[in-house]
Amino acid sequence: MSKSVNAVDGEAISDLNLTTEQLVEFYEKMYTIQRFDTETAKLYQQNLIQGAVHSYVGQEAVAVGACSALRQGDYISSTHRGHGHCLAKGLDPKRMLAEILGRRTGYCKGKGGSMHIADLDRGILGANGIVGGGIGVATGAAFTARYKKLDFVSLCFFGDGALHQGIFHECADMASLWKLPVIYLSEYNCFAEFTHSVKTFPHLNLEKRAEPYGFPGYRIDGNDVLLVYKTVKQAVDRARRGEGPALIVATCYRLEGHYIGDPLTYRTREETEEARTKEPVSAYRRRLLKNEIAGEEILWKIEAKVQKTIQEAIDFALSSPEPETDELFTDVYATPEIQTLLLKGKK
Amino acid sequence: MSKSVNAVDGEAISDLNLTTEQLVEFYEKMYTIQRFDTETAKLYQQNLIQGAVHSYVGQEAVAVGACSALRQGDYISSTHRGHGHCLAKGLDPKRMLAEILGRRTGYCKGKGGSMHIADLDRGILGANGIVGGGIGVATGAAFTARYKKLDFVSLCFFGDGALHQGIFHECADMASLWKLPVIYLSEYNCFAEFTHSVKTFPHLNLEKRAEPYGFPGYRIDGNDVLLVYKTVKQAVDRARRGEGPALIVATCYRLEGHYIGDPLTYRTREETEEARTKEPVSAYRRRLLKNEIAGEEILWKIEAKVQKTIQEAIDFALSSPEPETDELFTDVYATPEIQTLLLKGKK
Amino acid sequence: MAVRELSYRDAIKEALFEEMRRDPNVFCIGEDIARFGGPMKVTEGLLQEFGEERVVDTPIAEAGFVGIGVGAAMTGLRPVVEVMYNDFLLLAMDQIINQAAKASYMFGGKCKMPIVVRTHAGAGRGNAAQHSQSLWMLFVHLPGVIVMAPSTPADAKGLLKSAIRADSPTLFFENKLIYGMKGPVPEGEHLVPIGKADIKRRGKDVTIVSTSRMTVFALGAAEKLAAEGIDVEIVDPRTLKPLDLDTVLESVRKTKRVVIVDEGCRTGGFTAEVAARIMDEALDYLDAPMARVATEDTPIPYCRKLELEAFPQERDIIAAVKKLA
Amino acid sequence: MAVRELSYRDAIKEALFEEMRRDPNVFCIGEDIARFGGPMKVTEGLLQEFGEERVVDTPIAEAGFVGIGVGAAMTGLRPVVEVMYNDFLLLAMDQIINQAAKASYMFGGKCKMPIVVRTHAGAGRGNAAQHSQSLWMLFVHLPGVIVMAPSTPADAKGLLKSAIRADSPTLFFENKLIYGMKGPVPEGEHLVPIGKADIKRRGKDVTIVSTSRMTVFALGAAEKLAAEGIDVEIVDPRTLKPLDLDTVLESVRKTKRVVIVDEGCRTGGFTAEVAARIMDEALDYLDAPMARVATEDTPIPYCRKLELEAFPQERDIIAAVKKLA
Ligand SMILES: Cc1ncc(C[n+]2csc(CCOP(=O)(O)OP(=O)(O)O)c2C)c(N)n1
Ligand SMILES: Cc1ncc(C[n+]2csc(CCOP(=O)(O)OP(=O)(O)O)c2C)c(N)n1
Ligand SMILES: [Mg+2]
Ligand SMILES: [Mg+2]
Repeated sequence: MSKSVNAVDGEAISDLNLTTEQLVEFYEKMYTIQRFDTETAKLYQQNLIQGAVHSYVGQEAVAVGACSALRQGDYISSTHRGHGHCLAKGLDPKRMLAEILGRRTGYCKGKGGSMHIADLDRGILGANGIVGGGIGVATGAAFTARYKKLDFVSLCFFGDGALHQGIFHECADMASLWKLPVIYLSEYNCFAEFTHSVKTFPHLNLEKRAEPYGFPGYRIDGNDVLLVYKTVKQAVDRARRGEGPALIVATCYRLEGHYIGDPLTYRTREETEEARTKEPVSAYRRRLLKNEIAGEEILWKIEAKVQKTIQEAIDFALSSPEPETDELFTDVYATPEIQTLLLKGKK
Repeated sequence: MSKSVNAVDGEAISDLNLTTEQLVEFYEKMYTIQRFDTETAKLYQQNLIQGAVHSYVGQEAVAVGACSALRQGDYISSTHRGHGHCLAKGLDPKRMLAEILGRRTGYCKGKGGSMHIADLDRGILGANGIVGGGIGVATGAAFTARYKKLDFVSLCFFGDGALHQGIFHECADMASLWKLPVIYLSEYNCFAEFTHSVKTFPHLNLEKRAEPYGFPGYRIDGNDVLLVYKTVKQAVDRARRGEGPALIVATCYRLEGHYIGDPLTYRTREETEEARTKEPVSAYRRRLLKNEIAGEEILWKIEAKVQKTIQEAIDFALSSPEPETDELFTDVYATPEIQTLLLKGKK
Repeated sequence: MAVRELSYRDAIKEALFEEMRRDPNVFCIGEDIARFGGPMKVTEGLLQEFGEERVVDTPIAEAGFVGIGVGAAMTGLRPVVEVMYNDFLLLAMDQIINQAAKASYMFGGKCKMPIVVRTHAGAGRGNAAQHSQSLWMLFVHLPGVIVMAPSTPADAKGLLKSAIRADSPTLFFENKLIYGMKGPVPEGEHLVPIGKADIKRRGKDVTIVSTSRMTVFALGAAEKLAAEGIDVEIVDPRTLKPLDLDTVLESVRKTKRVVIVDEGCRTGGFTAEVAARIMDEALDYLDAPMARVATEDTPIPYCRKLELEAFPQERDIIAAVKKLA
Repeated sequence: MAVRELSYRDAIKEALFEEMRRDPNVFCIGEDIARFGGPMKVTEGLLQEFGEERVVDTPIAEAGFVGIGVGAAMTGLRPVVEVMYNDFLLLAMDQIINQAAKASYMFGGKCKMPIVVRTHAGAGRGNAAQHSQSLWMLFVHLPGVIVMAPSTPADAKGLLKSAIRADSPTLFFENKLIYGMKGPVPEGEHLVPIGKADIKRRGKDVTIVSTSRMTVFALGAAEKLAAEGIDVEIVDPRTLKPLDLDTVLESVRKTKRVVIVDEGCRTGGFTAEVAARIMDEALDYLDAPMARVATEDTPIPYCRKLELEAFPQERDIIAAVKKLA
């Protein structure tokens, strides 16, 4: 893994054609995600959030590296562990947190919650509560790109666990057959729920899962935001050129539990501490400093700004109203006449 | 493909450790299947069979080569195109044809028909009307073998079309993880229904579909019964030793339509005639003669015997009774008390 | 408008042609639908006119291509997905129920999902247990989808066009036994509104509520019953969800007797739902107990003799009506 | 027999321990069930006693591991498959309906299929639309499976043991909100027969037919109603298929009033089926229209305020009973 990190360290960074602003922005985004999910966890522990919340802490480099390689008009599909993806793709922490708190001002009017944040205008085809649930959706979006001869691409985030689902096989097959511009990005975060991922795979050369379909597969260090960026960028460029899909398996570590409140009985503190030494946000911070891309002062400023943004989001969310009771019955059908018939049946 | 044929021709045949009787029996079985499905087609055209019948003609070498490498206690799961598999595994043509004609004397009392012939006592876990439907079943049977520490294996027949189904991916993954003694045998017969198979795969190195799971994949000439035997035998031996699954893709050609009555508008006569030159039953007959394993006389005798068997099966089936009307309600539940409750509800 | 005779198959095909001509975002996808023209020949000729970008043959991967349809629908296309037999919908249930049906709601109404899944149901062709079910109740039961089961060529055409234009997912159930059946279909633009029942025959003695092919049987039964002096009214909901209960109730209030006929299994089936709704709203109007004619609670057997016992036949409808009248 | 208090969770766990000890062919398989002891901790301790051959963690592949269960059941094992949330059954529908449920019938009765699929249903925990459904009607509707939805620890234990011993596939629906709920469970061998309803409370004024957690709510409602002088009888079918209609009818004939309560969606739901059956058999006994209390026909919303409006609460049962009594 460390080999890969080196690949875009030092002077190699300049090969990425990123401006200093962009490189610093990566940090801001990663830090935002970290703060967002850390604060969300606190709100959860204060019993302000119902259901389950899955923290993205530890995986920030993947979302930020990947989404930074996308354009505004590109699509992503996300997962139950989706806050990082959504923030990296440009969602507003205010409306995200409002959604997580079940408020009307949330992205889904409080009807979706943490596992279903979506914003089609920003190219977010939804977080998804079904493991592998976003794979069909993202592949379908790529189908639309090809159909309409538009050059957007679609990036499909999913966990290592989702690689087991049959829908991956079915969609990868067709995506390759039709050369759809979709990138399958699997985050190997070492766990599926409470089980070490290593126990569920016959072997760990997971990039080989692209072999049957004849498109490229890469396994990379998902703690290295620049490597993620570079690899995704290549895959995206290739997809945009009409050369079809790619699979990228980004190795990282889920620093928090499966969900907030997870007793973590199944892993040792040592294991987690060892992983924490590779924690991507602070690692990238050190790299920025070391490579003199940004100084402490700039980073402090950013950090303060982010803290403020998150605090504002918390305030916004907590002060937002809940939906009205009768909103239970709206939005079941996007077709207005059906909605009317349905509501009629209600009376 | 022809290269593979040579691989077990001439002296190589002796390496297979098969007796002359066995080698001749292969022919008898292949010829039986060919005759069975040819006569079944005629019965269908005489409107004596309802539903759909899928002819195995052209693929006889696969079923016979594969099932000959199995023991009595091994399991197979089959497909909609399953007559050949069932005959090769030892089913009685009489009761098979009775089933196909919907008679009480059939393997399933006439309730299953052509697509659902099963006989657990002979290790046949059922033909299956769902493409890929036998994959879970066969993998589960292999699970039982490992669980009970018995050394039977399970062989899963399916078409090339079924390779696309997600269930293949999911089961192959677990079969490899748990080193289950299952052999996935995909018959690449050039078609899925009315579509040339080549149009549905991103590339045709289908043996690579084993790569993600880390077990061996082979692509072989499925017209060569001895090569099929040899390859399956190796895979079976390996599986019996506890070394896990294998994928075998056997290339052949579906000489008849998808079902009897298929207008065959989607392929040219030339294409079929070209394929017919490699027709496995007569090819094997020629090989037996050429290698002086059997003379014309012996083969004629066998052919006459088979014709008689098939005629007897036809007579048996046609003269068998249909089920009684009230048998509609039996067998829904294998648990007798539930069956009783259900029947009670009927009155 | 002028009217001509079309088969059920050709009526559906015409709907596809018209909608694909009207809207470049409409496309068809499924197994064997393009080059071969569809296993039931419903999509024949589409490839020639619209090309393989818009008429797409798929590998055998129902969950996958329905899922791709879901994603395409979310991003502006209007997929018409063919799932060959409705029994194979069971491979794509997560896509239909957990993804397509819930997206609009989960995403707070900001997601359109204009996907139509065409499929066929029905027993009677000797296809046995895995190819003969009538599975619409799975979708009638669960929120977020529209469910259609037309019984005539005109309804099939008009409903399919409405389904394609709707922004919610629609399950469109054809019946495999009536593809060749002919009936009048108006020329030109013909749309049947979603959620509107149709009175297939006016009568005063008994109401039959029937769906899909059972309406064909009900019409046959009505002819024979008429000869015996029983004047039957037939209400076909056409859209099973949302259900046009008003039209059903109006008829029931008039005739005061009702037989509900459906090819789904009896337990938890459409006949139970309609009976329960009539009971909720119009029980007092009834002069006789409601009768329900449905498929027996067994898998569909292969052997024809048993198969014809398993699902409702014209004779069963006649018997049920006579018991009431 | 002696009786002690066990939680719903522990009662189920005890059934698993006992059956695995009794029969070496019984094994458990599912996601996170072995090392972690199950996401709901139902399988905790099984791995330690029975080892990883008999307590099997799977990858996330519902269709695959249910399918493996089907094949294992056909070849002599008795799998107890855990599908974490019942919403994920939708990924394994083909295996359950087209394979497991039909095998006995299609194969002419020569195939046993002793597979139990354990899962949990229910809203009320803020898990939103893809983790809160109550999907039993999909299985009640289709032939070939047994469907259970126990409401008490004792029933959960006794039914699960019967399910494991049955030779037909069983869908066993737990409820996520009552795992911690305690109740008396007899010591020693305790079996609840399949297809036998239980009267959870005797009363004379109104019958409540309720399932799963709704029985818990019904019991709460009954207490409050009693204080107001309304004496409610509660019939819990426990097995939803086959349904013990006799016990339901007997109660209804006595009280002459019935409220049916179920957490599945209203349309095409269990309440419609029970209402239709009562209507078929005992309509004349009723002194008031039947009332049905069910989940609204919407996906389950995330926000608690809306969620609690979506599925039946104790107050809804009370209101329905009062309207009748
Ligand atoms: C189809 C399905 N099966 C099971 C679950 C329960 N579940 C939620 S998250 C999860 C683990 C997912 O692991 P992975 O894909 O690696 O994602 P991660 O949580 O590690 O981000 C499981 C099993 C689910 N939501 N959907
Ligand atoms: C799940 C499912 N989808 C579609 C079908 C319809 N169907 C029956 S056979 C067939 C083609 C199967 O092709 P292949 O697997 O190559 O088998 P072959 O017919 O060539 O033996 C299809 C699509 C089916 N039976 N099951
Ligand atoms: Mg993971
Ligand atoms: Mg084929």
